[in-house]
Formats: sequence, C-alpha cells, structure tokens
Amino acid sequence: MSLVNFTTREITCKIVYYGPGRSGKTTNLQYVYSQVPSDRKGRMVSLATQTDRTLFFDFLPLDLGTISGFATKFQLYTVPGQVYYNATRKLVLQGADGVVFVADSQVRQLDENIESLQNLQVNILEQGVDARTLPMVLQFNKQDLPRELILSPEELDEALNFRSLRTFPADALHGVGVFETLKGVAADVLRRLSQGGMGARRV
Amino acid sequence: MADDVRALTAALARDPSSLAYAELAESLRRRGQRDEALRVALHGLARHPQHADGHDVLARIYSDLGDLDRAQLAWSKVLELAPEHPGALKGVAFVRFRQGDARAATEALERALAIDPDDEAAQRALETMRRDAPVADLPTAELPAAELPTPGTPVPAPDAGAGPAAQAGAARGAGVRARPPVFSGFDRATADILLLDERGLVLAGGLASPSGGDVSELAAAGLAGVSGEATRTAQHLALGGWRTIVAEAESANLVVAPVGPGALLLVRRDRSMPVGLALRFAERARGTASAWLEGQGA
Amino acid sequence: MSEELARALDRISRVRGMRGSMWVSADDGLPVAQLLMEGVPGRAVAALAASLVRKVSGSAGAVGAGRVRFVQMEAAGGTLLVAPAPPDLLVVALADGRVNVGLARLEMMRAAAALAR
Amino acid sequence: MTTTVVEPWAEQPLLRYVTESSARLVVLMTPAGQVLAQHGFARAVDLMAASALGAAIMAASGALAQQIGERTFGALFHAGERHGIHLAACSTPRGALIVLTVFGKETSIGLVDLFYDEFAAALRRAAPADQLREPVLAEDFEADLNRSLATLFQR
Repeated sequence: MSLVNFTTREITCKIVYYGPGRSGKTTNLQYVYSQVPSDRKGRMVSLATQTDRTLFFDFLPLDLGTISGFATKFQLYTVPGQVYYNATRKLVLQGADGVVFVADSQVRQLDENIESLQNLQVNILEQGVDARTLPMVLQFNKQDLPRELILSPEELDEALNFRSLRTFPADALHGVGVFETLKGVAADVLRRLSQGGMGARRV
Repeated sequence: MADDVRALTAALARDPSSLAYAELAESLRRRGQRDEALRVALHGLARHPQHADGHDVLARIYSDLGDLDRAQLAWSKVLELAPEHPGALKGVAFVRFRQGDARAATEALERALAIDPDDEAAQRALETMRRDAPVADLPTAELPAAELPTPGTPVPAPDAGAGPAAQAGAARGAGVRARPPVFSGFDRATADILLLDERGLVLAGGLASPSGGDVSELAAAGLAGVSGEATRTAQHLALGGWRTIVAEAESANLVVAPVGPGALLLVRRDRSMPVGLALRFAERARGTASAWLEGQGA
Repeated sequence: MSEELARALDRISRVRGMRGSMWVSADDGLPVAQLLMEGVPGRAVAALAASLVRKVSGSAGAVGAGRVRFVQMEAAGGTLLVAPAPPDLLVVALADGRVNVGLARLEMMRAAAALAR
Repeated sequence: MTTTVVEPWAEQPLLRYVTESSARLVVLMTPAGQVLAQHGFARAVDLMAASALGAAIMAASGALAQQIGERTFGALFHAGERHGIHLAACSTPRGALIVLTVFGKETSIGLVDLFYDEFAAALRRAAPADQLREPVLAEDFEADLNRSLATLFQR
C-alpha cells in the first residue's frame, strides 16, 4: 500500500521482485545498488543463508526524487525463490504496490517459472488483493546465455504472460534490462496513484 | 563530513521543501562555515517557520557567531514550539550562564535533566555550576561541542577527574559549606540531614562523605530523581501521595520524605539506629524543615 | 526452584494487609512469579518497583551508604516494599496501610537470603 | 533527539510515550515497514532498514504464532548488552501498525512494556479511519519519472 503524505508531500512505494530460485532477483537489486549514487539509496540489507541464497528478503530503499511535486521513495524487496520458503515469501509480499516477476530464461527452468508464477497468484489472492489490479511486469532474465539453453522472449511470453503484462528481456548480471524493468514497474505503480486507484491513502 | 554536506546539499536541491536544510546547516556549522550555515538555516526556516530543530540550529549558529541575543531568541522560539527540546534547554542555559544568570542557567539544565536524566553534558554542566558558584569564579572558555547532537556543554566542562570524590574535595576544602542553620540542635545537623527542592537544589542542612567532604549537591541531584520516581510509582499504583521512603543500606539507613509541596528531606542514620527510630528522627526533622520553609514564605 | 519462589510468596502473602507479592527480574522489571489479589496490576508493580529501587540504589551509592538491602515506600493508600535478592531478582510486595511492615520485611529478607544461598 | 512525523495524529502520543518510557528511539510503522513517525536518538540507526527488519520480524513471528495455533504473540523483546528492543503490533482505525522501541539501561523492558500499553491505547484513540483513495499524482508524472530515473542511473 503506497504511503502518501499530503502534508510533507512524500510517497513511499513497495516493489517486490518475485520469481523462482536463482532466477536473478537479488542480482537485480545488486545491480541497482551498484549504479545508484550514494545519496539516492539507503543501506542494502540482505538476509541470506551461508550459501548466499536469500533466506528472508533483500531490501534496498531508493530515492527517486520529486515526481509531480512529491518526494518519491521506492523500497525494493526480493523474496526467497526456493519453493520451501513460501511462508516468508508471503510475508514479504504483504503490502506490495508492484511486482517484478523475474523469470529464468533457461529451457530447463520453465516449469519452475510456471510454478512460481502460480504460487505468486495464490499468495496475492490470499491477501485479498485482485491480482489483475496489482501493477506487475515480467523480466526474462539470463538472455545472455547460449541460445540452445534458453527460450526466446517470444517463447517465454507465450508460456508465461497470460495477463499481457509488459515484458523486459534482461541480463541482470551485466545490468542489461534491469533499469528498464524498474522503470516499467515504477511507471505502472505511479500510474495508479495518478488514477486514484487503490494504494493512495490520504493522510 | 564533506560527503555529508554534499549528500545533504543534493537532497535539498532535489527537494527544496525538505527538512534536510537543518542537518545541512548543522554540518556547515560544525565545519566552521558559519555564514553558509546561517544562510541555509534562514532559508529553510522561511519555508518551515514552525520547525523546532531548525530554530535550534539557527540558535547554535548565532551562538557561534557570538550573537547571544539572537541565539537566545531562537532558542526561546524552539521552546515555544517544543517545550522539552533538550538542545534548546541546554542552549538557554549556556546563554544565561554567559549573561551571568546562574540561577536561570541552572533551572534550564535541570529541566533538560528532568527530560533526559542521562544527558551527560547537562549533568557535567550542572555539577560544575553548583560546585563553582558564584558565577564570577567560572572560567568562560568556549565549550567542547563536538560529539553532541545538541549544543555543546553549555558551561565549561569540569576539571579533569571531577568525579564525586574530586567534587567533595573541591568544595573549597572546608567540608560542608555554610547553609542556613535549620537543623541546629539535631544530631549531625550539617552532615546527615539534607533539605532540597524537588528539582535537586540544596536548601539547607548538608551531607558529608565518610571522609568529611560535602556531597550535598550530588546527593540532592540524585534524590530529585528518586522523588520523581516515587511520585510516578504512587500515581500509577493508585496509592495516593507518598510519605516516606526508607532505604536500608549496608552502612546506613536513609529516609527520604517530601516536606510540603516542592521540597524533600533526606536523613541518613547509622545502621545501628533501629529503622523505627530513624523514622521518628526524620519526622522531627521534617517538622522543623516545614516550619522553616513556611517562615521563608515557601 | 519455582516451587521455592512460590512458597516464599505464599509466606509473605500471609502477612496481614498484604495485597500481593512477587519476584521480579531486577534489570528487566518483569514479574518472574507472583501471588496477587485481584485488581493488583502486577506488571506495573514490577516495572515501577524495579525502577524505584534502581534510583534509590543509585542515590544510596552516591551518599556512600552502600548496597541497598530493603526499601519501603509508604503512601497514603498503601505501602510498597522491596528486598533485592542479588544478583538478579527482587522480592516485591504491595500492602495496604494496616500491614505489619516489620513482619513483612522479615519474610521478604528471609526469602531474599534463602535465594542467595 | 530527532522527530519525523509522516502522519501528524501520531505525534503527541509518540512524544509522550518516549518521555514516559525513557526510550532512546521509537518508530511507528506500517506492517509493510514504512515509517509513519519516529522520535528519539535516530542518528545512529538506519531507519529505513530498521523498519523493514522490524516489520519482517513481526510478520515472521505472527506467522509462526499461527503455525502453532496462536492468533498472535504479544510484544517481542530482545535484550542486548547496552540496548534492548521492544516490538509490538497494535490495531487502530488507521489499520494495523507496528511499534519498534529501542531502549537503553536507563529504563527497563518492564517500564517500556507498561507504557507501551498506554501508547497503543492513545494511538487507537488518535488514529483517523482509513480515508477515501483519490488521485495523488498529476497525470503527466511520466516526464518526471523518466528524468528522475535517468538521473538515478546517470543515463
């Protein structure tokens, strides 16, 4: 739920990066963190296992600056991708204003992508939120891998994009598509605020 | 620090209505760039005239610039907006002290301590003032301001090593100082009986350390906290007003009792005296103190 | 251990005028065990008694009186009694005005001493 | 001491709570970890991260409570060498809120918890009901967004 303060003219939005294990959610945040100047970002917090798998979430606060006269802040979160961390995934998803679904483009990961996407639908539904109204974009990550190992954006679109969401091919490790994805979801989230959709709360 | 200023400047450039101006002004002040600091603070306050922290920074800048009158005005403004602003209370204490009004300075420090009893800067300042009054005796050196988020120690820091022991020794080397002879006729009237006001200021009597030094001020400051705690406890537990606190300690028994509104009595008796007797002794002292206070028009 | 604590509270609460007694964690101000008459706000008693004793102990230290072994605060509507039981606990009792403080004190000091052993 | 107040109704109860409990820092936040108000010695703390973590702890412990058949746990606290934290959720007309209290040796968890109860009650009284949603941003926000992101990523 976006937090909007009309007195101090501030907006805070929560964006969650969702997707199967090792699809590159944390990598997205790390790239953003590495690119953004220090006065525009807060500390990046990662709650990870000893083997660097996300245990609970990664967290990165970003300061977008002034948009339509509002000082706008985004809080980026990732969820743990591994199947058995569903309980913590649900917690991180709570109150999300927008979701980036990071799909793993590898052919052999297709089932995991589908399973994770279904899991996302279920978890959104459990919160009493209509998934169709929650701003969301798809990122097809790892498009840099050899062609024979991955599905093309068109094939992935066919397999995953039932809602005709905006899609972004990416190579998060090298930063390709990371910026575009974030911009895409940010625009969707802010658009809702400009339309007076759910999410704005007058204070 | 430079990064600090750069980041704050950038934040302010992005959002001119941000409250970051106060931090920026403070950072500039600490770097000695007083004129820049003043400009930033005044500019920010034009947008946020009700921002207490902004006025606080402004006051510190004026104080650094030696303009105590303007500093005083700005701190008064802070206290109008936020009556418990610890920085402003210490600031007022500093200005009052520099203006030679030790009493007002002490009061401001006591208020600061009532709000944050662990404010070491205020504690040190208060101890120094109480020990070294009259004011004319105090050095007027500039204060160490560096680590505190609020204005620096408002009065000169005490001499090195001024702990309780040093403090007792520092009491002009003459043991317990002369105070109104309210308890004359009582056993150890100036060494074991202390009358103070609820803010922790000594009124009469005195308390000596085992080595004979005067620990009245120190004891009084601590007791004000005990009294406040007792009042809060009694209130919360719906016990009505509290009458006495008896503390049996290893080497002495202590009796604390309110004397009318606004004053407190501490009696220390040797462990060998039964608690009941100590209580009676304290009760007599309370009667005497009460009569004396009335005579003072208190 | 907890039985011993409960027995001590039982003995203290038999003193006439006693409204409740408890073992309290000295640092935390939280009740560890309690035996209270209805309406006695146990958490408040524990937290405030611990805080009061801490302030009193600080003052006693400052005037060179040494470690505090017993504190009683008498008020118009009752008496609060505290016996520190080092290293971590306090025995706390709340009584009305009729209480025999001497007897309550004995029981509380005994409980504190027993715990120390 | 610094104060940040995003929602003005929270300010008075917050200031009172900090004073009474002698806490070092109190942060009032949404269950998603967004700060509504803050008062105390916040300079040493990364508020955004602390809020995200505080909200996460509450969310995790709440979920754990349900796993074992409890509706919710009450307050949580952790004591450290010099500082302790007290975390609790309270429901208000404004929705569920989370309070993170950081305290030092000058007070105790017992006192913090005691005054927290009063604070929660005061918040319930002061909180306005959730109000109607309405447009926030101008429709031409995208130019701002593009410019802002371009600056952010130095493109």
